Amino acid sequence: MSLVEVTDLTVEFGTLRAVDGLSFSLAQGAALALVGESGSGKSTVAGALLGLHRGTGARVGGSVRVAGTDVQTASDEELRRLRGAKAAMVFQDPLSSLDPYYAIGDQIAEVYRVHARVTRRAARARAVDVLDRVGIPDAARRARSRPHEFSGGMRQRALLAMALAGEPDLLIADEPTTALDVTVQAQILDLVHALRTETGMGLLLVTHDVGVAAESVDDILVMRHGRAVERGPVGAVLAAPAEPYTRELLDAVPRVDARRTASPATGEVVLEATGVRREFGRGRRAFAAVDDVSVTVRRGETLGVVGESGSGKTTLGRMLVGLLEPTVGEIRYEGRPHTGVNPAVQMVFQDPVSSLNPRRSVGESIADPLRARGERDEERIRGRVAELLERVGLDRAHYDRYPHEFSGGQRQRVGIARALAAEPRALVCDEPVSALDVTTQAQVVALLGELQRELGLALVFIAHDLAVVRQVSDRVAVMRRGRLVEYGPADEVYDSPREPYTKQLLAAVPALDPESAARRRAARREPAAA
Amino acid sequence: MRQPSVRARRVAAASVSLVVAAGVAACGPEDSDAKGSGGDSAPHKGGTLTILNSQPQEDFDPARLYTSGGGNVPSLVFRTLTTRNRENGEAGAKVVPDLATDTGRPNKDATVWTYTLKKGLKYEDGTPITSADIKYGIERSFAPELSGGAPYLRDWLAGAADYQGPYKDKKGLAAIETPDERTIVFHLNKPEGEFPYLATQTQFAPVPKSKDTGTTYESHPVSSGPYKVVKNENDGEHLVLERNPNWSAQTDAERKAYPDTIDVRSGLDSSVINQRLSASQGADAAAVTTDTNLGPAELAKVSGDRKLAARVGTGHFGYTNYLAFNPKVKPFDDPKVRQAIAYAVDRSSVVNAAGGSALAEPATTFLPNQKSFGYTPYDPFPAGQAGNPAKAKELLAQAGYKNGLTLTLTHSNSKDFETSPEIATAVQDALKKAGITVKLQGLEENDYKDKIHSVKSEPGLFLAHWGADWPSGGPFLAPIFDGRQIVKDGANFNTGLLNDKSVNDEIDAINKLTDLDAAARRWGALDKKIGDKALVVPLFHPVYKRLYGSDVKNIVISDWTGVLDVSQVAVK
Amino acid sequence: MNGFPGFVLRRLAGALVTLFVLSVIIYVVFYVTPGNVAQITCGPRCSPAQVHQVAQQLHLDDPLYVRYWHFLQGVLVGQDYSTGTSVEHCAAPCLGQSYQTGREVTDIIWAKLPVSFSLVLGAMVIWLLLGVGTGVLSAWRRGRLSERVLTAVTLAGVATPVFVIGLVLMIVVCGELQLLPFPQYVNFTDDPEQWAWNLLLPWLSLALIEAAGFARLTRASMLETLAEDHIRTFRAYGVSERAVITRHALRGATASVIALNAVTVGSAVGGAVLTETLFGLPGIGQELVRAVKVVDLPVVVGMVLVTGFFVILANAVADVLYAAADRRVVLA
Amino acid sequence: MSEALAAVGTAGTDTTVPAVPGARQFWRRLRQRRAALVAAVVVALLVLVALAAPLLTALEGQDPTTYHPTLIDSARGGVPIGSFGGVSADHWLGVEPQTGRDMFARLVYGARVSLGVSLGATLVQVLVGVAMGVAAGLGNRWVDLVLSRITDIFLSLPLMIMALALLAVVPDGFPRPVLVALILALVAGWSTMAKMVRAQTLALKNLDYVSASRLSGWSTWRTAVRELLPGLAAPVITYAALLVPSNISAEAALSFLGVGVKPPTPSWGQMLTSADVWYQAAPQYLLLPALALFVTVFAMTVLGDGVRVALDPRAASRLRVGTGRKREARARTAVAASAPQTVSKKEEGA
Repeated sequence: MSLVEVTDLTVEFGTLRAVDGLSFSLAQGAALALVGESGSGKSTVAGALLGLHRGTGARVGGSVRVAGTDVQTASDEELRRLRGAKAAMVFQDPLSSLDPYYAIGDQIAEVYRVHARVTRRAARARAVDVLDRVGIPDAARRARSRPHEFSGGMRQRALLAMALAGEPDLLIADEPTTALDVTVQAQILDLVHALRTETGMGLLLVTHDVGVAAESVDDILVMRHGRAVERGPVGAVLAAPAEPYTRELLDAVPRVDARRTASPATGEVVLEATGVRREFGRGRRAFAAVDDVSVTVRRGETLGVVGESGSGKTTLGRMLVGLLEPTVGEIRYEGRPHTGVNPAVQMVFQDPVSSLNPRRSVGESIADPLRARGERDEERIRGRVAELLERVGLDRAHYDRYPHEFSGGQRQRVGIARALAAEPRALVCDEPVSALDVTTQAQVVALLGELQRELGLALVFIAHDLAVVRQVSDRVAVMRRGRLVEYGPADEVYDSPREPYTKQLLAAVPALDPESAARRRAARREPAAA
Repeated sequence: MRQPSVRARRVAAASVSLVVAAGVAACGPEDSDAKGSGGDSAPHKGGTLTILNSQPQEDFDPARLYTSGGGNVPSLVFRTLTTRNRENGEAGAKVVPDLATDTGRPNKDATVWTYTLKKGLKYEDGTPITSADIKYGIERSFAPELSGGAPYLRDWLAGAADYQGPYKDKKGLAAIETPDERTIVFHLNKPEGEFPYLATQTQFAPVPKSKDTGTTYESHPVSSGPYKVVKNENDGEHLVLERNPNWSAQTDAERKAYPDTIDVRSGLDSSVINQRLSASQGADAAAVTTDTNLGPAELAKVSGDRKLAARVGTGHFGYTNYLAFNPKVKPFDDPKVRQAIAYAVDRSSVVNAAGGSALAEPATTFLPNQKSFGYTPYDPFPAGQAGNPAKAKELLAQAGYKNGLTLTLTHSNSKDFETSPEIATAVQDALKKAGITVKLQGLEENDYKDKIHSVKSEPGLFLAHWGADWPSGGPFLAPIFDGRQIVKDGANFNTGLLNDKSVNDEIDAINKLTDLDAAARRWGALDKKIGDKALVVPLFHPVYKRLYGSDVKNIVISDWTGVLDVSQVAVK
Repeated sequence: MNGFPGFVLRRLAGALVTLFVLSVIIYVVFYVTPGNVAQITCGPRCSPAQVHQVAQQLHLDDPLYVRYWHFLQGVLVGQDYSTGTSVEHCAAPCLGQSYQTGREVTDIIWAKLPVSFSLVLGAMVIWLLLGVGTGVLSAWRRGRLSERVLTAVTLAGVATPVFVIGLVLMIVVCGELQLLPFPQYVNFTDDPEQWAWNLLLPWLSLALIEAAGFARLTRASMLETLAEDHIRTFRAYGVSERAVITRHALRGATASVIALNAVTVGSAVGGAVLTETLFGLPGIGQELVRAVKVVDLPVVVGMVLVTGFFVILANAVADVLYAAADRRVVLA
Repeated sequence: MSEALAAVGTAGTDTTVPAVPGARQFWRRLRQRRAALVAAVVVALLVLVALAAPLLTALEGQDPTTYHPTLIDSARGGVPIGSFGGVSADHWLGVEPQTGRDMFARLVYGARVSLGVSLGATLVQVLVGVAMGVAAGLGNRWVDLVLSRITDIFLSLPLMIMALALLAVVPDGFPRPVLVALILALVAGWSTMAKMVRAQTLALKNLDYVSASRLSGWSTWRTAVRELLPGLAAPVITYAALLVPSNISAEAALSFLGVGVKPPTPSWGQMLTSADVWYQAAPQYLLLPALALFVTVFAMTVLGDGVRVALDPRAASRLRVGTGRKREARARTAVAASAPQTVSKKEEGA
């Protein structure tokens, strides 16, 4: 009997059908990835396996059997016995998935005691035990820490420990590494892999990242609009996708080894940072988010800035546009030192939700730079905004719409249009595509490239995703803890990195091919062992 | 003027006067129950009497107390040269000897008064009380540190005007002589036939100089009366008095002192006091109040319950609430306008606002309606129960206000009902019928007092009230109508600014009389004469109704204080 | 300065500045308030000469800044004063003596504080039980009848002034049903049992006013917590609904409840004026109102400084507790 | 002073996520909540009653100040004659004890003062609180320090005491209800609002769209008005809904201390103050204003809750406390099916 048997599953929220007649099964000890973009219904499926839609008003149809329990008909009590004991779930955001108020060990002990009739003390011992198994150093002591005292990777390890505690047959991992840095992501994926081999449990991985799937599972199921698009062994599907959508998805994934078509990086220097340092906090708590960084961006050129969280790349970007003043050093615009904001240097923000005022129409937002410049003629403003909307690939008539009426990619386009309205000479893009689905990502990246060529913009492209950066950049700056680690032409940095950190970063990038993924995993293990 | 705390409505905290309502009491002649419940058997001795009050006994220094007849609680601790007669009704308005053997021996023109102390008088510590202690007690009251008492000593004693008390002036007051330990002689600067009344005030209580601790004396004043202070918490919020073993009933004909202990609890909300007295539960069964009347709401409830109604003591304290004019302010300079207002007033509305006919009696005379004041009924501007707007309009027309006029009535915002907004609105509503539009100017209590008692800022029309320092016409009429008592640079009470020689002369003449009955009759006549001038419009005399606990016996309510006398009650 | 000691020092400095400004404000406000202090102190019938003597005695004739300087001197180094028969020393921090009674203000404060504390701390227990209980229930039973009834009851508490609740409670409980004696303050040290019985109604009345705020806050924070991801985690691991509510959702509400509680306690120490007045509890609030009415400036200033101190203290404590309860918050 | 306090003030609202999607959505959401709708109607009715007080009393043929000595029993303290406090065709809700004034007229006129004072005070509290909070949040360290200190001082001022003192200082000619409202507003209430707004401003000012506005070349002031204020609407309205009832109660408390609005102007608080002792003898005298007050506070609170929920789109999903909340919410908003994959923002440095 298979571990998971899903037949003709439908989940409806109100009028929206999130999952539409999905069937699949998972054998004992096997690993399956549900891959899809946002809105494909993949997380809904994961929830349905544990009956988490019960009592929420969602209508669930079809049948779901997990480890011998019919989730649809099981009593609440039976469902509780399934959850955690036979099938355990790991969630996307490890910080918010743990109760901030209790020690991690206690939380693990608590869920363990739901299923095992043991004393409090024994449960705590068990917690330390599993924490140790997921590689938390000094587990007995760290078990007493609260979630915020853990780093992101450690939190995800702790969640895995919580899942392990009940020795489940099935691990459901819902985007387990999405919120993590690439090196940490690699470690977690390695850990999941190791645990699977050790315990023989089955894995259902839900992810938007084909690379992550490639690293971790045997079979893959591509979803779109609640339906299965394609399924099969991961190697086969990735190597030779049968469906056009799958192909489209794969094509959109940026490759870290893809060379960029050369661009004429010969223009004059537009923006320059010389020896900038930026401190936050005062007194003993002061720390430098950016320390002694010097970069230049020329007209028509793209400077990629990569780094993991805490590397100082966003701070650098904000200094470049003048939203932050450097503590030491200076920012030069066209050769002259410059402080404060400057309409000629604009920014595109990461989060398309928070970068537009939800209470103002997008047209008004785009018109801001025009009005600020003193333009009063309403007709001219509307005309110019319409032009800009069109330029970024939106409808002229969208002037009076509000941000929530747009998708993420469209909102990012609005953000670009607003930046363009100021007629900038330099554009700093802070993680402009990291919140977007891969297909959308590719479109936005393409748009930026087009605009750059057309307007001769100097672009600064800040991202944590090495592949995307490579795709767009002429030169690359690798940052770590506020400092420049490596700085040079993109191909040089990517193909023959000098610094060990750069190498480590590159090694952590998931590969789309399961075989090379396995090779790289082995390679990663070696330095770890050494 | 005493300010008895006749608190029908609660006031959040101290009603602004320093004066503590220790001794408000007058009698309940028409309330036969009051006496009846006193008991058929001999009063029980012993037990604890609880006193529930709203005002804490903040001042417990005999120098600082402003009482009528020595007060209620203070009178349990302080004996004075004379005291009020502890009897029901009219008889209770008489002065009787206390420490002294008689009520005072005047010289021929009543400018020198001589007293002799009884034999065997002792303080709580057993030391004898001497006439020098009484002199010292009076001298202390002149110290600015211990201010607060009535003004008469300073006004009457020869050469006392600038005396600053024994702390600054070691020589003492020459106007008081103590030729021997039992004799004390007072030299006055003018004839004062009512000196025996004054000698009831706590300033006439003995204070042993060796025990004087200045401003802190009040935390433990040395007792000469039947009880001594054993506990004084929070500035008189909680007082416990216990029997003073050195007090002898043989030397004190007035105080009965039946209970062994007196427990005074104050700082209570007035409605809570009445609730507690009506529930009469536990220790509250043996409880009385010396400062809280029944309010109209409580009266409405009590009057529907015969058992409760039997536990209400009714009394009258010499007190008048009135509308006052400042004739220096237009249009009140015209007597016709003042008379028109007197005609227009609707006393039944005013009485209702003051709590209804059971709690207030309509007043047409300035003097209280009691014999001791020389009450002579008169009504120069008969307005009837509901006012006479027609007559008022007629007078207004004569004065040149055919189309009515607009006035401002100043009153206090304090919720004490005497000068309260409710009375003011009742007056406002009544004058409307006579074509007079009244604007109300409600002032905070302190502001109100500053204004009405200052010659410079006195408003034209305002609510005022006056209470008796002792039950006689003198302290009732003289401060208000004696032209020589107009104070230009301080607190002035002659708000009508009347300075009429014939009135002044008559006041002097009456003051010479030592026959108090004869004096009373002439005060009555003088009141009528002043009443014709329409400087005030008397509104009502309050009636005091107070609940007492079910175990409280031997109720005595004199016309002097209007409330039951705590020195007389017994508890079961 | 960093860390906890630094936080305390910064708060202390801020508090001192606040209290200083507070005392200046009170001095100025009461300086311009009507009411001839000397006349009030001396008595209504005092002659101008006597009033003048009293004014001199109390230094009321001095200019405002001189009087304020004397006050500051008293606070910093103490001052001597005369009782008439002897000279007493009022040790620093001396807040002066009451115009009315001559008592040292610090003595008055020490006498009143236990009463106010007794009232507030007892009421706190009730409002926490009532408010948090209601909040939990209404978060749990959202939309059901029991929730609506409970919400209405706590709102009735907010809507009805304390003097109405208190008096009606007293009339019914003490007067008609005779279940309790009429409240009368008894020192805790004298008789703890009587202390509690006598304060029960004042506690209830005060708690009823505050409970609704706690109910709302508890409910809101619990709903917020229940919508958080970690709740989903525990549900997904088969933890029972009861445990989710009591262990996790309620725990999420504690930080803000503790903070609100500290602030409420702080302001109620001097702010429960009406409750103290109605029940005749000789606490700070009652004394303050009395002192204001007779313009007893030293007492007013002293009391306001004390109540202000407690408000500031409460806010600081709220911050510390909030940070302690919610370890994610850093003291700044 | 207390950050915790500010946090308390915002509990139940959202601190950082800007979420109001325009007025149309707001009204639609509000309409969906039946309780809030009923409450809105009640509040509107109350306001209408207050505005139409002269009309309503004219309809009854009474006014709030005329004495009716014949309708009360003077000998019994002035208790109304007749059942239910003297209810009759002339006096729909009976008459007031002691004076015989018409209860209905006093109640509807009382609504003017009670609602006027509380709403007026709330308005001032909101204006001052928002101005101070925004200024402190946007200003530099020194501005913030000074404004925060001022806020602290006002937070520590005892309301009742200052009211007692200030009401005595201000000249008599000043309209009393306005004065009461001002004192309620300026001495208390605004400081907590200011703290909350400051915390919100600090959170909002780092939002990307605020930065974007600055990059557009707008001044700080213009940015504050255009971008920040709308974002403050939800928490401010929520908090204001809490302030209204507390202002009504405070007005009643001032009346209790004898410094509220002046007679013969009726206010509910004042009526309650004089009525509580009549609880046994004339219960309707106490119950009528108490009921009016309760209905008002209840309606305001429910409405405030409704407004808060309507302003916060996330709250729609909070109605059901289940898992799948996020997906459900996302499903609802994901009309175009390309909603973003939420990636937690990687904050650096600041």
